[in-house]
Amino acid sequence: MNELILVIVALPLIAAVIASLVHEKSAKSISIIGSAIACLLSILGITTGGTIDRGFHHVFNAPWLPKLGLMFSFGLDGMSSLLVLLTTFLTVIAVIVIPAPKNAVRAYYLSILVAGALTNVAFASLNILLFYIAFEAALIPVLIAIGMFGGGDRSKAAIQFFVFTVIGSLLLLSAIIGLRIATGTFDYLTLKDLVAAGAVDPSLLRWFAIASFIAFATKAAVVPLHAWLGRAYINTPTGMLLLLSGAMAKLGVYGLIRFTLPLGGDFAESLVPLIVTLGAVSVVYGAFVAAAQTDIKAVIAFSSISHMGYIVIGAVVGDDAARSGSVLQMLNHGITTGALFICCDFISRYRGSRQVTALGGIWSDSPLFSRLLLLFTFSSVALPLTNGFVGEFLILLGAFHKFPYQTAIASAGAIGSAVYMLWMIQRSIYGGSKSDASKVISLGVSERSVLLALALMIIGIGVAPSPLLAIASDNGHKVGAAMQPEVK
Amino acid sequence: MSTILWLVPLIPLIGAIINGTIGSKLGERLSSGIAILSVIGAFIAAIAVVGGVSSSPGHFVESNAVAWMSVPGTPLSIPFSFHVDPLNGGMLLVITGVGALIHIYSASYMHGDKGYSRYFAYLNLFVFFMAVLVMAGNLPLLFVGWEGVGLASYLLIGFWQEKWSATQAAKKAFIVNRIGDVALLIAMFMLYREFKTLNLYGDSGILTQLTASSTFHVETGVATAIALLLFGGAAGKSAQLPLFVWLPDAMEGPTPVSALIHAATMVTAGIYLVCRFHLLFEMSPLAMQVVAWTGGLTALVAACAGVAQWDIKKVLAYSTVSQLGLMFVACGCGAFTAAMFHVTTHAFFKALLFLGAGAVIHALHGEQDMRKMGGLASKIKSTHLLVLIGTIAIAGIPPLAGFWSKDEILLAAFDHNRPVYGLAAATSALTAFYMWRMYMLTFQGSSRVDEHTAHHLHHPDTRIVLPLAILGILSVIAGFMNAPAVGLHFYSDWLAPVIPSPEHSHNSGLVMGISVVVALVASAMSVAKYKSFTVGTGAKSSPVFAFFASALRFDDLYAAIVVKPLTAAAAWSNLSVERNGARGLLRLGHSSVDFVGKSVRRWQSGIVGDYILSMAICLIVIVSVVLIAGTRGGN
Amino acid sequence: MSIPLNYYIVLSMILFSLGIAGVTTRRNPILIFMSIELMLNAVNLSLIAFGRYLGDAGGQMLTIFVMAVAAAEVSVGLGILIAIFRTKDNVDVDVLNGLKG
Amino acid sequence: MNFGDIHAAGAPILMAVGGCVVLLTDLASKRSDTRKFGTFLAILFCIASMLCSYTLGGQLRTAFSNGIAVEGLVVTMQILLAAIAAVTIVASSEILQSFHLPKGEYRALILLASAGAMVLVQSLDLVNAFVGIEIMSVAFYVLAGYRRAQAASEEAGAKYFLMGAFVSAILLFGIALIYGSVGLAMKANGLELPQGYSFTNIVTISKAIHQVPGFGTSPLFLLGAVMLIGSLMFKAGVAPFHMVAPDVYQGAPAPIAGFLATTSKVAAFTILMRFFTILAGADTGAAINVVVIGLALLSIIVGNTGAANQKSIKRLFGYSSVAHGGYIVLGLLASLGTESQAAAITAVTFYIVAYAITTIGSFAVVAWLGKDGEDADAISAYRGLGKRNLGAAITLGIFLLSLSGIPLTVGFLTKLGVFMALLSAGGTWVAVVALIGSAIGLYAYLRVISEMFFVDSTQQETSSTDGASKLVAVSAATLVIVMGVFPSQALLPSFEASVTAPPVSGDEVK
Repeated sequence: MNELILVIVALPLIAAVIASLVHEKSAKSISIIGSAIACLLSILGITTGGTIDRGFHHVFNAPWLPKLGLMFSFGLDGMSSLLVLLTTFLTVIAVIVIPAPKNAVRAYYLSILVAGALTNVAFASLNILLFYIAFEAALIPVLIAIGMFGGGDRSKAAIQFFVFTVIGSLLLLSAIIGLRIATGTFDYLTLKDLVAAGAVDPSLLRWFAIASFIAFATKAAVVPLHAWLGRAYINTPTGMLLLLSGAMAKLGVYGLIRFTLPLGGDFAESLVPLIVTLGAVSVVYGAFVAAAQTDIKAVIAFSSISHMGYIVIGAVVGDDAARSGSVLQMLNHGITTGALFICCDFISRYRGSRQVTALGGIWSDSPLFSRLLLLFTFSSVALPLTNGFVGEFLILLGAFHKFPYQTAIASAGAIGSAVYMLWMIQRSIYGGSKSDASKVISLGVSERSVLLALALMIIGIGVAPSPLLAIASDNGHKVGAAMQPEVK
Repeated sequence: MSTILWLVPLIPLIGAIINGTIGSKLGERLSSGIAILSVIGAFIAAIAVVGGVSSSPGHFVESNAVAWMSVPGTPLSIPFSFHVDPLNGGMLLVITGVGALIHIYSASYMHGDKGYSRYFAYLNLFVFFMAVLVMAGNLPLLFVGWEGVGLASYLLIGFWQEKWSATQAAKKAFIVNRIGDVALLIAMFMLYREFKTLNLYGDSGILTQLTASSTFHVETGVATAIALLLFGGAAGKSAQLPLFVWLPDAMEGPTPVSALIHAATMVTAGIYLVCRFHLLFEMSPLAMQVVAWTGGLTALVAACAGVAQWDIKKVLAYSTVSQLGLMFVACGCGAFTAAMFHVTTHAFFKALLFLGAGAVIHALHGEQDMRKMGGLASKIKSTHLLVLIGTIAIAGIPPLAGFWSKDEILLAAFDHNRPVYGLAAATSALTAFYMWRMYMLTFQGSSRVDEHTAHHLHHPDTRIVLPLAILGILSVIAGFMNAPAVGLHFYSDWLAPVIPSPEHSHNSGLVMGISVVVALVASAMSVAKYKSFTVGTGAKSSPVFAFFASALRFDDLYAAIVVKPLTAAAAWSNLSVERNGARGLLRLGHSSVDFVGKSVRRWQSGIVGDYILSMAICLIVIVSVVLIAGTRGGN
Repeated sequence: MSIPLNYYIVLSMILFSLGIAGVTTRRNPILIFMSIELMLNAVNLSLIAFGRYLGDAGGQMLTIFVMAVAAAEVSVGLGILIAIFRTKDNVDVDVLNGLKG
Repeated sequence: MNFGDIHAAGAPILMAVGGCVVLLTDLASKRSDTRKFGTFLAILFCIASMLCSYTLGGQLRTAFSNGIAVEGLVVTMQILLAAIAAVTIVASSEILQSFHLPKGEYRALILLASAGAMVLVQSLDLVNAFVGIEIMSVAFYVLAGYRRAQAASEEAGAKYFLMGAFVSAILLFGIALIYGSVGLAMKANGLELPQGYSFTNIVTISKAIHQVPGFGTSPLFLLGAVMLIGSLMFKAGVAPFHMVAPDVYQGAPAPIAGFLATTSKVAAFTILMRFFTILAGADTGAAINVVVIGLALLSIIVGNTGAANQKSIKRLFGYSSVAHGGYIVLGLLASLGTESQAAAITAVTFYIVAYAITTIGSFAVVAWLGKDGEDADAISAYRGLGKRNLGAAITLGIFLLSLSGIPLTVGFLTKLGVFMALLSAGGTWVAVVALIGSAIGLYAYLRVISEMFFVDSTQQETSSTDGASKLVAVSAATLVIVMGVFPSQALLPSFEASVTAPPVSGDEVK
């Protein structure tokens, strides 16, 4: 049925509204129900149902502002259905695992559910103005979450994050309007055909390529535009951070694949070497900065810059295997980094501090938790048979034959990730057990089941990624065999 | 037959899962029982597979391919597929066989340790990954095994995780291995670019394309690059010169772990990889030279370090590095069969020596410093006898295994690369010297054991002595698998379908003579020197001795040229680039907005006169601009 | 027509700029008022001149409007200014600088 | 003077009559508490005026010998002005109570000012415009200084008066020069006055511009036109004539400041729109266009940077009104250039309406949070408001987000409209500067939001005394969101109908 996406988006919003009206106690359960149903439905989204239109299924159209050309037009292809599933999945986990701050329980769940719903709208929209509106409106709940529930200097973090990202997206807005004026429509599919047919003047496409690259690179925290990430991630409450780092950062890369390359015309192709180089730099830079952190949340935050570097390389390099690997890696990064941030939250809650110097002895105190954390660490370090390896391997393999040097630098980043992750694990888990009872990390049933579910997904994708890769390969880029290494 | 192939890795995996999840509830007997049985099961399956290999016409057994990574719309599809041929068949037997013995040994050695079942889970996991590495039908699956064993060694080295030094050594091991792994990864990409596939065997496999090199020409430059990268990966895993620093520190782990991983199996993976790609290495003489020289230098450096160690396990660790160096010398000189034969024999006597040392340490309640041992021969007779056999074997004294395999390596070096032969000969002399030094210090001479431990010496039980005995027997008879001088070349025939057996060299008699003389002389010198050793006199604290003791100060070298600059770069990038650079950008934006804002606010002075004055001035300016532009524009 | 039109225009412009100068330099509100009145009258002059020259009643009609409006404006303005300067001793427009920045 | 003319000018007449009636009833009734009745009466007149202008419908009609022209645009603006007056009267009923100020005069002044604005909006003849401006301005001077006891309000009133008087003199001089130059040019070229139009009528001016060669660039006309535009820019609060906005809005009591900001902008921009349409055709248009775009960009930069780290929130809104004035002018100029003039003017009208609602709402929140006679001006007073008075914080937050143009608020659609107009008119570099300006503005508004929500404070719970302004603020906020999400349903159709015919241009006049 075509209204699937509408239901997936609307359910969390309705749950949010009800949760904000009802008593605090039941706010959590309502939010869980709402987001869980949405998550199950988004699994349905992966199957190609409903009306099919030029590679997109579950296509749904409804007028919003016809005069302006703004339509509610949704459609899913393999890539966006996976990302919608990831977003709803992270929303459910964020609501279940992370307890809401005492004084504003309802506002907390409201911000998470709304952020999740708006990100889904962005992932599923086929109207570039609708995409832009969702892309920017999703920032508001994050801004509120960071500001009201964040850590130390949350107000500075919130402002810098918001202004930096909005400046990027303003450029995107000007480019989108430029396209609208040249072609008279915001509809992505018609635009894509027009650009493919060369009906749009190249200088406008050049401006669209540049502006959209800057906006999406800011969102995906590619090195020169990553300034907001450090302070923002550290100060974001973990629940929202799962969405921010897990789903919203992927909006940037999704944008590159969906909009910048197809609509950017041949100038976007000439941008690719620059983007790949920036990706490689991000990998190395992220590793270096992560190694210098003492706060475990900061280590994981900067490791995301490194991982996003890989994903960006895979996304733009133009090789089918690399792009499918990049889409899968978006999913993996969401799961693995999400799990790491959850563990980080447990550690800081039970041990009272996130500074590595004050931790230690968790291995003997809470065995199950530390073993799971070890698994998540090795997934982040891209150990084979975990999900991290599959994505990274495909990206680097696909990217090598066109950009050997950048790929070599990027794969050297794998050493960096081993250095800072193991260094963090060694100081936070191992060591003498300072086991006084209050500090033992005891996992409740729900927390245990969520972490185990994440662990199972990590191993599952690591061992059997092909079904997901099949879905991920449907990302609107049916590139001719030429791009492949020609098979003799 | 192809289904049995799956059993070899899967049984240890199941054992690992059982021990890993519910192991702690099973109690020591049951959990060690499961672990041992699963490795023995794997050993039996391995024997069946090897039987199948020797009987099958093409000398190989392949499993059906189960899809792993495949991206529709691209030629890329990587399956789980195993392929056993004589080369990895032999290794498989060694891994599962020696592995089983070590499992039995550790059942008693680890008795009473609170992480008992966790230890066996890791050990089984290691055997699983090693089996996958060796039997992998394509490069990514090999890489799975490659990093898997790295993970297992990380977990096992850091097993006693309260000890900071143990977790530090574990981290160091994993990171140094990772450096090698990245080299292997890049080699894989280059191979994929050249051969358009990642499968090793099968009709379009890389190795088959290599054999039919007539149809597929790889310019030497690319071949050299790939070969060197492969060797880089091997150097990381088999602790060769630039990346050997992690092996001595790996002694922090329990002794059976050192025996299994850091002597018999994991460290030999590098040699297996080089032998597997011997066609590629043979294509580029430069690569062969690099391998030979790196092997030779590593052997010599490690041997020198071995001479000056007081910790019994460190001696054996450096000896392993040195022996691996010799194996790479063999590969570098084209004698891949000799290298693989030395791998096999070395696995037996090095495992024996390590387990023997373990028994000694166990007996002395954890004492590892040789200066506090001595005169144990009479007290633990069986261990003493078997360690003696091991020492003779490794010293290269005929007729035991070490002599035959080392002799072939020296022969190959003598034929192909005379200077490297010099290094190898010196190394074998030093080897004999420090092995006898270890034997004398521990078993002979006056007992320096303090009376408390000496009083209730811990006599090893059968589960420790039995594996030692079996390994002792193997160390004795293994040599005759391939003694061409005596007409026995069973091992080279066994490898013939994969690696062509070396041509007969005419000066084998001369080389054999030299190596026997060298071995005997060095042994005699060492025995004489350490017969009556007392702590005060013996320890020549000469600077050379100290220099050797610290492994020729390689650790300090790396600290200076690698670790310090990288940490400085990390601190710099975090401080100046992240704090001042990136966030400085934000502050710059912030302050420029403030600057303009301040001037606007100053313009808003609050005095009406100023307002009216500025309005008048602006009006005049606008009027003049419009008039000039208007009139000029107009006509 | 004895006096050509642009004489009047030039005169009214001169008066107008004198008025502007008066407004900007003076600090006593009353004098500022007078300068504004001067400006208004300068405009009246030019209106009358144009009206007369064009033979159109529009100019005069506007002048009358101007006078009426000026009267209203001044009365209100004086009211406000007196309210302010009742409490302050010296009558100086620059005193009004409470609101700034 | 037939009934048709009166009907055309009905809206301002009703408001003026309303003003007088309110004034008289206040004098007549002795009882001090006539608040309920007086307010009701004023609102009644506003509604009457709204109905009267609504019944005029959308098609073009001129009245009072072509002095005024009523069409879709004018109708919309008159309804908006009446609404603003009504809302201000409602919003300030309680605050006047706490300020102990007479209510009768206040309501009369509001109605009269609004009447003046309506006159200006519908004027076709510059004389009418002058009269309308003066009525409006004089009422504004008194309103600005309405709270005599407080020095700031007094000072605001005085400043507004002095500057207003000066600018009206300049306006007048402009009108005089245009009157003279049009007359001379028509006489010189032998064109006689079109039947029933005066020299100062916009139709005549456009006829002169189009039919007299070289008239567009004659120095006299240019001087007059610049003076006229300059004085209108002052009324609209566009830089460099913006100095009045921050001081007066900070000084005047909050609801009055809201009224001043919106009414003067609505009136000034409507007449500017009419004047620019005739200028657009003439070759003088190029020179004036460049200059006015320069002014617009200046005001965007000045407005947004001035608003950054302000200490007083009313002053912040003052600067933001300067910035938004700049955006409206940009939208205006860009829209006149394009061939789809009607759609572009709809966008600008929508911008003006949206801006009016947001500003009224913002100042209503400031009034709502005021207590014992002081409206909450210092931003530090808003610290931690999220915890103390969540309703007010969210309402103000919505207005700030709308001012910075964040999606799902009406501000986004207006920003979108201006950018579309600009880019379709080819002004890419102008768009980039406008873009940077809106980013700076975002930073300024965000600082206030962060003061309210992200910083915790020790101030105690504030009891909200002012029910009326609370009602106005909340309804304005909901309107901002509703218009942001479903503008077509909310308002646009009424515009559609009203702006069928573009403002009168000289060509169809014989």
